[in-house]
Amino acid sequence: MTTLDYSTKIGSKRFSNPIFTASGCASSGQELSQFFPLTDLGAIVTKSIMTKPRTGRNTPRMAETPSGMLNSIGLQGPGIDAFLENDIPWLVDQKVKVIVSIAGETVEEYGVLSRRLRAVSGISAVEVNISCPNVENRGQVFACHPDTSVAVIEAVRRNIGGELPIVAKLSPDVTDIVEIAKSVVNAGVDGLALINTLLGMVIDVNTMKPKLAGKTGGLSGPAIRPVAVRAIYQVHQAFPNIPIVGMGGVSTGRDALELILAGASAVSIGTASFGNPNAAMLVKNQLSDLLIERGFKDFRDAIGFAHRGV
Amino acid sequence: MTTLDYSTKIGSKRFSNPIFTASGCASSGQELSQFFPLTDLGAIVTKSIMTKPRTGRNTPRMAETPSGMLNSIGLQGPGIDAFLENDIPWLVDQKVKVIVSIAGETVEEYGVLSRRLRAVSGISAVEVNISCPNVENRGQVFACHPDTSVAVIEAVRRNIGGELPIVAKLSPDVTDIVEIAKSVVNAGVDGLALINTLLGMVIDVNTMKPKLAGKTGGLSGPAIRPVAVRAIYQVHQAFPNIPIVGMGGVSTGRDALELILAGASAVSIGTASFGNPNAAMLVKNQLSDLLIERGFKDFRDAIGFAHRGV
Amino acid sequence: MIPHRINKSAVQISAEVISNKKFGPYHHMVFAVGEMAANSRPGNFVAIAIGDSQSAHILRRAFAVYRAIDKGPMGGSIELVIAPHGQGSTWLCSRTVGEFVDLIGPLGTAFGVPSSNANAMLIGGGYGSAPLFALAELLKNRGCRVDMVLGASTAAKIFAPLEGKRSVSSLTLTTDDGSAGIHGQISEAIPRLIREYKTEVIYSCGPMGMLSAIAKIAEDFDIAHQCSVEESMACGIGVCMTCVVPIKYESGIKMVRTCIDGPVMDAAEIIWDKKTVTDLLHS
Amino acid sequence: MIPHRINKSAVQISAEVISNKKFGPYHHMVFAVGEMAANSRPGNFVAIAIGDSQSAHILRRAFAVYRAIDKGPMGGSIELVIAPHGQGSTWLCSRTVGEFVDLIGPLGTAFGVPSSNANAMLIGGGYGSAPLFALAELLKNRGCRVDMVLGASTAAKIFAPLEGKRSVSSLTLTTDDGSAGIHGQISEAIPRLIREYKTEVIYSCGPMGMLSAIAKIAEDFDIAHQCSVEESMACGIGVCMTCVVPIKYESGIKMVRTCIDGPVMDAAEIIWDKKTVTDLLHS
Ligand SMILES: Cc1cc2nc3c(=O)[nH]c(=O)nc-3n(C[C@H](O)[C@H](O)[C@H](O)COP(=O)(O)OP(=O)(O)OC[C@H]3O[C@@H](n4cnc5c(N)ncnc54)[C@H](O)[C@@H]3O)c2cc1C
Ligand SMILES: Cc1cc2nc3c(=O)[nH]c(=O)nc-3n(C[C@H](O)[C@H](O)[C@H](O)COP(=O)(O)OP(=O)(O)OC[C@H]3O[C@@H](n4cnc5c(N)ncnc54)[C@H](O)[C@@H]3O)c2cc1C
Ligand SMILES: Cc1cc2nc3c(=O)[nH]c(=O)nc-3n(C[C@H](O)[C@H](O)[C@H](O)COP(=O)(O)O)c2cc1C
Ligand SMILES: Cc1cc2nc3c(=O)[nH]c(=O)nc-3n(C[C@H](O)[C@H](O)[C@H](O)COP(=O)(O)O)c2cc1C
Ligand code: FES
Ligand code: FES
Repeated sequence: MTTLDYSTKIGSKRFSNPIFTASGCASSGQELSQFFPLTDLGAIVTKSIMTKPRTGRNTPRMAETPSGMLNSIGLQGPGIDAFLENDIPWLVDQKVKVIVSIAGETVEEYGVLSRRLRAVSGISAVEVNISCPNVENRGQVFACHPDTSVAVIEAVRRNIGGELPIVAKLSPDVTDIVEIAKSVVNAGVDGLALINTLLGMVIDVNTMKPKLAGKTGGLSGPAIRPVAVRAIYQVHQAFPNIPIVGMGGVSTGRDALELILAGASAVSIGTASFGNPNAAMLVKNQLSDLLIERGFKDFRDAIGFAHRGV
Repeated sequence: MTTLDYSTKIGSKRFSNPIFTASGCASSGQELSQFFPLTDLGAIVTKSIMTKPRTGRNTPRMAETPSGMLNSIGLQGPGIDAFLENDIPWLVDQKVKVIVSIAGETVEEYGVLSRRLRAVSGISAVEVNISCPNVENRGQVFACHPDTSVAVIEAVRRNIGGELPIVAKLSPDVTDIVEIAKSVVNAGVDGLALINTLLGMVIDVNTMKPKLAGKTGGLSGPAIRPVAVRAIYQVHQAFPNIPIVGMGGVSTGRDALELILAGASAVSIGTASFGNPNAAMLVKNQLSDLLIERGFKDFRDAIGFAHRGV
Repeated sequence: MIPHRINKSAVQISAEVISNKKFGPYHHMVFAVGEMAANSRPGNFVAIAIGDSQSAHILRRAFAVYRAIDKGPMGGSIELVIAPHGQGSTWLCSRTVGEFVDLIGPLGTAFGVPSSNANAMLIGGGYGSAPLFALAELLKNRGCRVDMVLGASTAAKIFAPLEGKRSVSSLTLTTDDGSAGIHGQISEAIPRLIREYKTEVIYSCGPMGMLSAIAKIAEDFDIAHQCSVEESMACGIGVCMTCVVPIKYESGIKMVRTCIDGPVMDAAEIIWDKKTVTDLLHS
Repeated sequence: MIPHRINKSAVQISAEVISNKKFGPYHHMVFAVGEMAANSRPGNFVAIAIGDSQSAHILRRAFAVYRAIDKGPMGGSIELVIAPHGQGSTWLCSRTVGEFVDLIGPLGTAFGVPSSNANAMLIGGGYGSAPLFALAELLKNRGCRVDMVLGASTAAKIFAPLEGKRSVSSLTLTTDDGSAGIHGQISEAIPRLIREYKTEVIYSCGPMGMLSAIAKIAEDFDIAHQCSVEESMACGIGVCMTCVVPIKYESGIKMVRTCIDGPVMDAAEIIWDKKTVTDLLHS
């Protein structure tokens, strides 16, 4: 049997395999544990957590679109206290690798969240969601501008201390994603997560109004994969040494391989888990077969391979 | 029988119905004339023409994606001389309404093209393509920045003279499309065309290289419709009096209605014509049925209806 | 820490269509599901993938279980009643016997059964009546009186199969157009029937508007009311947070997932008024 | 102004599958197409939509016409030979008799027939042999000598039905693995065969690499060579400009659409060398 070293690294942390769940698409983990052992994941990325409990947006919160969907959850969540009390201990207890995603309305809120995470053991990284489109005011999407992105990352760095890797999650809805990536790389992130959803809208032609209560929503699923591949390719070309957690429309091993060849060091499964709760395991198994077929012995040799030529 | 006033206006020009072809998706018209009479279209928007003949990019130039496709034609075309000699007279002869799309590498080239169009009779509008992603250097996408967008539109206005409506075609790949729209509206355009393709990439997992010879390409088709609806909605909200030619993933009457409710005064059919040469006629007939079903007597009452409430 | 396992008996299987019959405007479909049937309780639902792997539809559709038969001649089976409405349900209704669909179930909460016998009223709108027949049987076996009220816009849209009526003490029909039973909206008839049958607990399933109207009545009469709600669901298993309904929580509001904390919920907890919800969300 | 109408006999129809048989690794499929068959010439292709209206595949796939029968018992019919390769062709190969597909045809250019009779060599690679059998019949009826050379990676992949062989004067097989006929790539055998059969004109259809190798040989021997090329096509009707091949034009290069100016083209006009093309594009 051919063996494959399937492990990957983000900053100082090692993961047994590169298949993660995407933030907001696996809730806090327990829901999926009926379908497969969570320890088989490279890591679970938790739903973006804020300081206070948050109700989120009104319904309808979703609309199916061709090969994709819109969501406008609006960062519903229990707040950092309940999260650290209930969700984290359960995951740590199960020996699941955890990446905590955080979101704030202000730079200060990111700082507060980072300080709270500082003392928590059992966490492998923090993903800083500066790109959620489901906020009342798009001016609040920090990842739209280099200066606001940097402000958040610096607040996180100052407060989180230690060597917990910081991953900045970026939005594809910008004129130049490399410029934004550059700003946060210079601010010292250990990795990037690409891509968050695209801002979209569906109008119900019967009611003749936007279908979502929040009007706009985030577009995800296979429809956006070409945008994800492009963003990852561009950013990896500019910063070949910065690990990228790739995501956007991955539902098979082929799709994951595409993102990896473009430059991703790990791949998160988002919307695909809605259609198939076992999607992450399917992707993990198919990807390992494809890598072995192509003669890779170490997963990491495949990262960014499309840039290098055969 | 219920009657519907199906006509629409862009600037000073009236069109018998709001269904157009999208630039680059109907070549110069003759190819489609075998399938339906071109005079049944509201207008044909020609493939973006440049001053000189242009070879375009190497092949492969396309890749199918989930509910969409990438193309990287690279503005292949005969150049303005041959275009004005062969294509325009044929269309005018057939009594087809023509909107000429122009593209340039420099601001001056747009000026030169506008001067050439000035004297041509039988044209209903000029669509200024400042958003083609298939250029060697993305810095050349004028619609990425307000100042470059304005420079092009001013060059066109200065040179085109008369009352030919000017429509600026914008890219969705920007941080704030309303800002770009604002700049060209202030520069005096009569209409906006939304949206051009999104920059994307597909990697062939067998060759492990980008599938397109030009590496990146433009993403079109149903996959991008939610992005088109959102862009049209945002821009119509900001500028309710500027006519919008909407496009992006329309393949049925339902889809066209969605863009119209968001704020489009006309709808261009692009990629759908590749899958179905009769797509424009299908959309035209289905849309008129849907409008009548909903009690509209004048097509123009439906434009932007989603903003107004029932 | 959370005491019970979420989705605890849910499994994903490839289920064979063993019957597909038109029943008025609905399709009655039977699927071979093996052991899954034994774990299905009245109120549970299943989530079915639409189209093949090349389909542009990436999300499942939820369907309430009409009947689950543990040990039939074909092994365990689950029956659904489907209204061909949009693209997903129309695709499902055109599956023929012998084809397979990707199905996850059983999912969600089940109707709670009263500890002592009580007079129960089961109210169903349109295909919403489907899950009520198995519940009726269960309640009757527990010694409850079961009065069933089924409504729809028109007679053809009332789903009430002959064998389903066996377990009920009374059956009242209502139609908006008067084509069968009482003329009018189902909720209009309810107060009188509650008095007549001395109803002590209400179970309901149908469109949100109907559930909301019944909730109001149940509150007025101060009787318990379990309803099965229907919100747009992207995942059906609790991971996406799209399917929420607002419930009363401390001095405010909380959004709970109808796929794991529902579809069967205590109607008294739900905030039915849209305006109240909007106000609370923006306060 | 352009003299001839583009796509002049093309129609879009819903075509019934009237036969679908496995033939080695290929599927031989027959479609009822009515009058379309009468307009189809050897070399033409058809474009077929993949999946239903809910499919994530939005583009058609092109297939060379293997045979077109004008007046059969089922009216006009068109036959294709399909290799189930990716998702589109695999979907098509799994259509069963009685199903309908959305088909546009006939499209593209046809093989040109020499004005006087000549010794013709027909060279096919893999399923590329399909359109050559109808051409062979046509040429034979015109009094030409027809030598056919078919190659593939392995014996099973040579498409050469018995009845197809009727019209040829000689048939040579080649396989890369030596499992049938001459061992080696098809192009290796060609020079010797050209001399042997005194070939005056070559017709070819197959992978681009094979066509390119044959083009080189035809140039060396200075004989005419018509080839049917295969580029990725998004529309098949000339509106998208994706399907181009580079041809010599004045001192440079021009991209022509293989869907309307091809698939059958004069091999001598095409610039086969990738590097030359890249250099010309960037000069
Ligand atoms: C718990 C539950 C039980 C259900 N039980 C049944 C049943 O027994 N029989 C039956 O016919 N249908 C039932 N439905 C509705 C069913 O899931 C589909 O929503 C319905 O068939 C329409 O889907 P479509 O693809 O045909 O329509 P489309 O309009 O194409 O659906 C588009 C999208 O909108 C969502 N959607 C639209 N309307 C609704 C709605 N009212 N509720 C939920 N999602 C919606 C769908 O999930 C889908 O993603 C149930 C729904 C839920 C949540
Ligand atoms: C003029 C012409 C004639 C053809 N004749 C035949 C025939 O007789 N029998 C047959 O089996 N196939 C034929 N093909 C190839 C066929 O059109 C499909 O490309 C092939 O079946 C693969 O499609 P797929 O969906 O299975 O594969 P996928 O890999 O899923 O195709 C994905 C996309 O790539 C494009 N693509 C990939 N490879 C090619 C290629 N080599 N050529 C063109 N497009 C490609 C497809 O159009 C499609 O859009 C022909 C193609 C052309 C252009
Ligand atoms: C329902 C839903 C909720 C999401 N919530 C979050 C979130 O809380 N934080 C975040 O960073 N991204 C969130 N995302 C974005 C995903 O993590 C991911 O970036 C995106 O969906 C693209 O990947 P996909 O196509 O695989 O879903 C959410 C996406 C969906 C569909
Ligand atoms: C093959 C192809 C070529 C195109 N060429 C042009 C062009 O020359 N000029 C232009 O403004 N837009 C061009 N476009 C963009 C379309 O006009 C349209 O804006 C886009 O495809 C979105 O619409 P759709 O989804 O209906 O195709 C092209 C699109 C495609 C697919
Ligand atoms: S449907 Fe996804 S959480 Fe309920
Ligand atoms: S395939 Fe579209 S132009 Fe040839």
